[in-house]
Amino acid sequence: MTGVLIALLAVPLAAGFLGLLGGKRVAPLLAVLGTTAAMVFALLLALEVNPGDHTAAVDLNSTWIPSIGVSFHIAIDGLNAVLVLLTTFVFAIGTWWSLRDPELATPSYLFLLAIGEAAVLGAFVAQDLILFVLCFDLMLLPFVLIAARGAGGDGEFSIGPVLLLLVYTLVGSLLMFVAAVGLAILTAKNTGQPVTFDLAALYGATLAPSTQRWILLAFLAAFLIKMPVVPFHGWFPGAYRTMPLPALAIFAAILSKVAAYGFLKIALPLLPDAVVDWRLVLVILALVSIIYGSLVAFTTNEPRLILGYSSVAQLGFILLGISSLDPAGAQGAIFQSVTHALVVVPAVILLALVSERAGGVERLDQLGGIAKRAPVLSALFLVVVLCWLAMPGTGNFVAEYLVLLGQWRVAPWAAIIASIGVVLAAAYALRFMIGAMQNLRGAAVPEHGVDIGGFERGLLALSIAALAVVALVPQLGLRPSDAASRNAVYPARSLYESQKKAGGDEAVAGVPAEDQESTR
Amino acid sequence: MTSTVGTLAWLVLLAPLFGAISIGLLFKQLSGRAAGALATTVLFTSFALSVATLVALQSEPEESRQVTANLWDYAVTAGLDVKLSLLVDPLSVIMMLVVTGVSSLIHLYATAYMVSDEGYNRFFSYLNLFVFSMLVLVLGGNLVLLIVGWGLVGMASYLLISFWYRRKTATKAGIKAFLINVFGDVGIVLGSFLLLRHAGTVDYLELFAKAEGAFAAHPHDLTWGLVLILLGAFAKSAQFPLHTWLPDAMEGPTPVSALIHAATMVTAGVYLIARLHPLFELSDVAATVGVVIGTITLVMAATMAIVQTDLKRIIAYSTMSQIGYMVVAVSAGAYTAGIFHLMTHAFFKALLFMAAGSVIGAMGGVQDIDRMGGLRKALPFTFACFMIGSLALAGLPPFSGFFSKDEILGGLLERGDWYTIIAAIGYLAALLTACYSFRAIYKVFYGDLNEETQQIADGHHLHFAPANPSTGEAEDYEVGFPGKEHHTAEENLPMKVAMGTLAFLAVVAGLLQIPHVTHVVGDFLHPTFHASELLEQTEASTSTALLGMGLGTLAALLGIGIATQLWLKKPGSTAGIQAKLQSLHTLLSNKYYVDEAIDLIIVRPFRWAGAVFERHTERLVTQTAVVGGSSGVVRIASALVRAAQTGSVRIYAAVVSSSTAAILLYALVVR
Amino acid sequence: MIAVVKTPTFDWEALAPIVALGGGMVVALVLGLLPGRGGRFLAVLSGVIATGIAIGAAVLLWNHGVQREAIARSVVIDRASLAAIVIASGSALTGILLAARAHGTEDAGHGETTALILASAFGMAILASANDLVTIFLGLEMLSIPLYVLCASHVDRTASLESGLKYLILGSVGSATALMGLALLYGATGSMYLPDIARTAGDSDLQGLIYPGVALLIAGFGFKLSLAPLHQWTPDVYDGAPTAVTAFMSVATKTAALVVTARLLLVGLGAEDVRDLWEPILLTLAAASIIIGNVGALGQPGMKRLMGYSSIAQAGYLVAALAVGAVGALLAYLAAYAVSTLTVFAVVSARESERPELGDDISALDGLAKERPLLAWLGTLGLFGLAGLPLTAGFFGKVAVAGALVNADKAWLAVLILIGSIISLAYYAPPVIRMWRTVGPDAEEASDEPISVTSTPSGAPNLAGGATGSAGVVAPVPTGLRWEVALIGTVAAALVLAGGLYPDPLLNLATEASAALFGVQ
Amino acid sequence: MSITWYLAVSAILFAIGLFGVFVRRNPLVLLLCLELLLGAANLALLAFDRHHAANDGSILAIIVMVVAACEVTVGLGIVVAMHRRGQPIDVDRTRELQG
Repeated sequence: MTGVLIALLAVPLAAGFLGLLGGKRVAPLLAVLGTTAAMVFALLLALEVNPGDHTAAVDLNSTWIPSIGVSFHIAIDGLNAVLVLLTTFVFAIGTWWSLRDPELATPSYLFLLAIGEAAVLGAFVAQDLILFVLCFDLMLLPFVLIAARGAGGDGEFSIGPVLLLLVYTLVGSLLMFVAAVGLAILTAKNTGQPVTFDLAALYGATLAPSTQRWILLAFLAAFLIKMPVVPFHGWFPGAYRTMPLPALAIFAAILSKVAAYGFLKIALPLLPDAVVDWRLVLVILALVSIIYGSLVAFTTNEPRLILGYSSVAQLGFILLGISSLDPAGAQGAIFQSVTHALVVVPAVILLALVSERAGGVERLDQLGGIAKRAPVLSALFLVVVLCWLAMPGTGNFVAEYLVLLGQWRVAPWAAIIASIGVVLAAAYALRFMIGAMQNLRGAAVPEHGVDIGGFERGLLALSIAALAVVALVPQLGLRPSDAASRNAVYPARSLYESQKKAGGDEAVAGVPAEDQESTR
Repeated sequence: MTSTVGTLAWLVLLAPLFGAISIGLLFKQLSGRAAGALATTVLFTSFALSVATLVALQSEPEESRQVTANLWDYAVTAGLDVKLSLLVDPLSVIMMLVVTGVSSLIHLYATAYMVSDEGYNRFFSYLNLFVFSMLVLVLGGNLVLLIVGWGLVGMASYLLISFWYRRKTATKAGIKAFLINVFGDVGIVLGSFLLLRHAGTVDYLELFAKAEGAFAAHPHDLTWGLVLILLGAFAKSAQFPLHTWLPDAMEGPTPVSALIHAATMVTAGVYLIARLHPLFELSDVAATVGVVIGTITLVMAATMAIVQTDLKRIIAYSTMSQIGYMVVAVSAGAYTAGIFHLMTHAFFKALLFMAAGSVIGAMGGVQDIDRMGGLRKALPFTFACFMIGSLALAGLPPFSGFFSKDEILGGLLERGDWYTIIAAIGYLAALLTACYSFRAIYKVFYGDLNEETQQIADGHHLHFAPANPSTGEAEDYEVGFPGKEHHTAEENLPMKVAMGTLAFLAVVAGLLQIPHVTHVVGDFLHPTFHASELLEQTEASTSTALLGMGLGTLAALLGIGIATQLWLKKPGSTAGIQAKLQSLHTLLSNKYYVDEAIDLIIVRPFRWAGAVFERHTERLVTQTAVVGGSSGVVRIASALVRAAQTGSVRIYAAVVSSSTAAILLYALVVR
Repeated sequence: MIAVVKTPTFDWEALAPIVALGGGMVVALVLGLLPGRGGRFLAVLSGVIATGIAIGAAVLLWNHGVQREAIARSVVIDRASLAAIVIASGSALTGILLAARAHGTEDAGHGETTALILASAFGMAILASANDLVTIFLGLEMLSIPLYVLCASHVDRTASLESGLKYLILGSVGSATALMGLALLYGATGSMYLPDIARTAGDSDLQGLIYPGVALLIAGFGFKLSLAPLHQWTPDVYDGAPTAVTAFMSVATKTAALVVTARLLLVGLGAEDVRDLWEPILLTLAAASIIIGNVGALGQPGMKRLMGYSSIAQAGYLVAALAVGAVGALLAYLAAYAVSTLTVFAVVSARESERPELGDDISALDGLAKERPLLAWLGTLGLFGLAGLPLTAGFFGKVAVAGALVNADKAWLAVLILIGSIISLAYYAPPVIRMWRTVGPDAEEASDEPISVTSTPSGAPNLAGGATGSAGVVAPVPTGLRWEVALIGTVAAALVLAGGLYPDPLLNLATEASAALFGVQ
Repeated sequence: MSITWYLAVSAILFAIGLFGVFVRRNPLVLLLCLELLLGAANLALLAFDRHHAANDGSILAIIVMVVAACEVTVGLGIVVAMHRRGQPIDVDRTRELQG
């Protein structure tokens, strides 16, 4: 299966590159083939995962840069299998959708998307710290270039939002880069072994808590900015405004999840002491993101930003799940990553369709009344919005339930505050739907409208089918990561518990006895 | 894997889902009444399957009448074990029967009532979806599935309240209902965590089995968990202070009001408390909270109903009030009575709404009872149905409401202690109930014909230019607004059949459970409540039962008498009373200012915060603080460096030389 | 009486690259005299062949002995000098190709342009291999004087002449400073030969002169390396010089100067006490360069000027590595810098001939991805390579430098490099963003098109602007894409990418080369 | 005579040359000043040559003279080119490139 693993990364990239060489005629075809093939490979790989086992199901470890101890070590395990599958799915939908607009889907653009896909997949499957960091930084660049398409006007500030996207998010990434190097070198000093960036080797040896703290700080800078978490979200409104929508769908759906994944893959296992020390900070950041994001999403008039701020809030939930250091929270975070991505993609598609029906206007106060003119669109919109606000019965609800459950076990107050966000989510999602689709016709909406075409219907049907799967059988998404997520939170979790016990707190996080047993 | 009962239950559940999805997918193909016919057929099938389930369950021995039917793992991870499972026991079966039965009739009614609406297909798709959701709620075998059903009914309710989505008032009412219900959902979610924490399971049967042991050491957690769950129950069942959405929910089409906001969904809270009764019996505090809130609601709602002039809202308040009785009943341990009242209430309240719908149809959409009058002759069938419904509601023997309500109050009397006071309040509210129901009857059906109703008496329907009844905004008849034609039961057989059936049930259903005579409901429910001690305590003795029935009859008659005096005999006399009690009237007609209070305490601060964040904080975050702060230094430095770049060779040479000199100096001095 | 001239020993095999460059210079000069297109073609061809031979010979020599004394002890060919020769020849090749059909080269004469570039490269080769002070000065001037001429070679452009004059005057001051330093060094040790200097340092009665000598030497070479605060000539000269020349000198001059400085400081002046003198000076200069270069480049409207400032910052990174003696990291980063810079200049030059009215103005890059996707990809790779982003050689170059600094307990400078890199994104990225944007100045008509999925709500008015053609100059006629420019850009970009994908060979070669340098001791 | 004197004269010459570069605006005079700088270095070189009784310094000095000639040639060429374009022969007015 290692061949498939390589093909997973290489095939979309190769397809994109050949498309670049082949020109306008073949590039779309190759892009479709590449993304589809990646999806098939991801599915094959995901099937290899044994849910009861947290070790890698498919593992490839080859030398890359021996001179500085960096290896090309990639693997599929329970933690990343579902996310990898998700990534290929989202990229496939996004790429196919892009093909609708030949102006947009130039060979260069398709190759950029392919680079993005390879980088994101690389970050998910990386088992080497430098490889992870490299992919983490790299995945941003294609989207910056794509966002650059929309950088309007001349003068200094016209390219500002794109520049901000690049610089702001890379600040964090570069810090993480330094921290990664420091982590490996210091670990090597501790163990007396030659420097290696292989995660498996790093997991065993934990650093002194004081060292962990500054390293975690750098990792946090990278992850929190990329997610983004309030107040580190300053880059995203501009970026959301300039990015073409198909790319935005991918960007909003996937890139933030890599950061969330990074917490589980890197931060929690490698820096347990620091994570436990700063758990409260993370919880508070998560809560602030949830409430703040929801409130602004509820207030703003730009649909893109509603989407964006709601993502901030939802990412807050993911962070909340992670910071619970509880298996349920971690499972919830991973599953929320999946469900949120699956809902963002159709949401962006719908946003595009709505704006198309309003002459390109993207202002909520000028929209309205589209439902009457486009009943199919309206129905699909409704389904997506219901998933978006985590209606019980959807996969998104299961994810939020697990997140809140995990947090409840350690800090009920945080779960209670977070649940305000659940109500607010309903408020902004419905406000968006009502504002866009219902009530009387908005100023920008023409008298006679048309419903959506077959291509969009197909795309939305696919997305909604995916949503239906996670709604009906959430277990499909939860099962593979069961053991792996438990393993990921275990170091920090056990540390947290021992500290609590030492502190004489009798009610340790409220995990039932047998559950604590199963954590081991 | 599943027994016959289980399979049947799954089929009951899936039939309406099939209906909803197929109508949804075929909405362009289905024309005329096809969608209505399909939906109704599906529902009658579902009802038939429910009856089959009942039969199958009854054929089991009594001790094994609690059947779980699993499909597949839903979410089994990290200490959570949720399977897609149904729990079929007498309680869920009775709920299933009520839901599918009443729904079938309302579907039938709606096939005619909604026929001129442009959103006909959509309506039936939603309606079927609602029934599916409600069945998930009552059949779900664990707390998580309950929450799923709970959320889904809220969603369906939202969809149907804002069915006429181009009306701003409708979408507003919808979002309000939805948000309050989500708030309740959150309560149940958080409550479930507390139960899960100690019992380690969300499965009902396991939970009940482990509850006593698990919570012995943590009584407070149990109480808190149940109080949180009660939040959900109160939100769904429109109990104080989460009731404000229900009157607004009358924005929805009348069949919706009949089905969701009277017969089925709003009673979910009662079902929930009954379902979790083994837990409530372990926590006095939680049960007391239920009793107190139920009592407050039943009085409040009854008083508000007296001053309402909107026909549907009067019935809506009466619904709140009646659910208050049920909540009191199940919280106090009178489970049989509560569920029995739930059932009879479903019949007569659905009937009342249907009749109201017929009246509104004749009035061309007008709901204001001040504009009605003398319709007794013009709408005889409707009048008869409305009268039967009102008599049942008022609790006059031998109508169904009499027996069920009095079983509740009798149970409370029997339990004694402070419950006696609750019972007294209950009787007082019963008086008010009779009073406002007959106020509506007198104002709508009695009195003189006015200009408008005269036309109805002449055999015409009223027609008005399409407009929103609450705001007067002009509308059209397109999709998203109510249809052009309105319908009355007099002209439409399906409506007549549905109302007739319910009227019959409203009259006779009480006979199922006459104190010390018949025990059909109680016996049937016994397997569910067999372990309950409270149930026995609330089993009214003969004397109490007789006392209760006497008091009940008296209250009802008194109420009707007052109404007759005020609105039939001396129609103008209320103005004087109103003038004397001006402040009270203002308080009541403003619904105790609960809406305003919620707006002030919750809605406005959030809106304000959102506006401040968006307008000010965001700019700070995106521009000034983070970016500008750091780049400002850089920009200044950049300006300095570029200013130094004068372009003059001589200055450059001077800089080079002085730098060299500095290095030289360093070398000579520092070394 | 016949004087017996004692001829030094020549190792012609080892000298092959240097001879190729020198020979090429002569041949190009002669062939360039032929009339018409033939002369132009032959001159350029000879230049290409000469640099090709130089590169090939250097590659072949790589494994032939660690160190060979090519001309007596004065010129030493080792892996460090070979590395420098390869990079210098590569940039000479680039410069020749960029100049071949560029506007303005017609006036300068093709033979002359090619010959001067080769002459300068010849000087660089000598400088990089120089093992005594005389050869160092000779190489330095051999490198500089052709460059003065090249800078001024667009004689009908005021800026070019100004650039040449400024470079000449300031460069001469720098050379004189360096010469003074050399003289003092000679005075202090009594020897011109670097290993002897190292050996005899401390023996002489004038040994105290070594400190001012070192100070002046650092100032002189710091000037050539454009280290702040000796940097001020750089933006002006880079800006005014013809693009091909800027491309050539920004890479090649640095390479030669760095290698010779490394040799001088580490071989000749590596003694503990002397090292204690120059290390803090170099670190300070490096830090100042990183700050001033990065800050100055912000918001520059011209690509060449921007690259001028950026080269100051890059020199800072390089000298930081040099200061802690990490020649391996230095060479690895230098190679990455070289290929990235050449890529960028190839794009700028290609654009210049297509949009001559905009010249090297950053706005010439608007919408490049749509018009010339290849150039956009190249430019992106080059600029991201300079910024040290992933998948480019610069990423691992920075890894090497930062690692070396952390190892030498100079983590503060590593952090400063990090901060500098972040600032540098703010000027490397705008050209890239402009390349990829579609709503450039031409978007006015496009906005009437039916709504597509790419539409953006922020429809700021798009005004053409920033075009600053020099007054009084007749705008040259635009030409198509010159294939040789695209080719050399592609090769350089491919190397950028290769270094980013599989940096191990680069890192190993750099380590080998640095080992050769230390092998002298 | 002590080598110090030679060095002092050399330093003074160097300083004069530099001062000239600072204050003069005519490129031709600047070229002269540059010659002074190199001359100063040459003086130092020859002094050291004598002091060490070696001849390496002389060789370098001769090379420096050649280099100085080259520099001046190039400088003159540029000045002539500027003159032919009608540009002012004044470094203070030759500052189009700045910022």
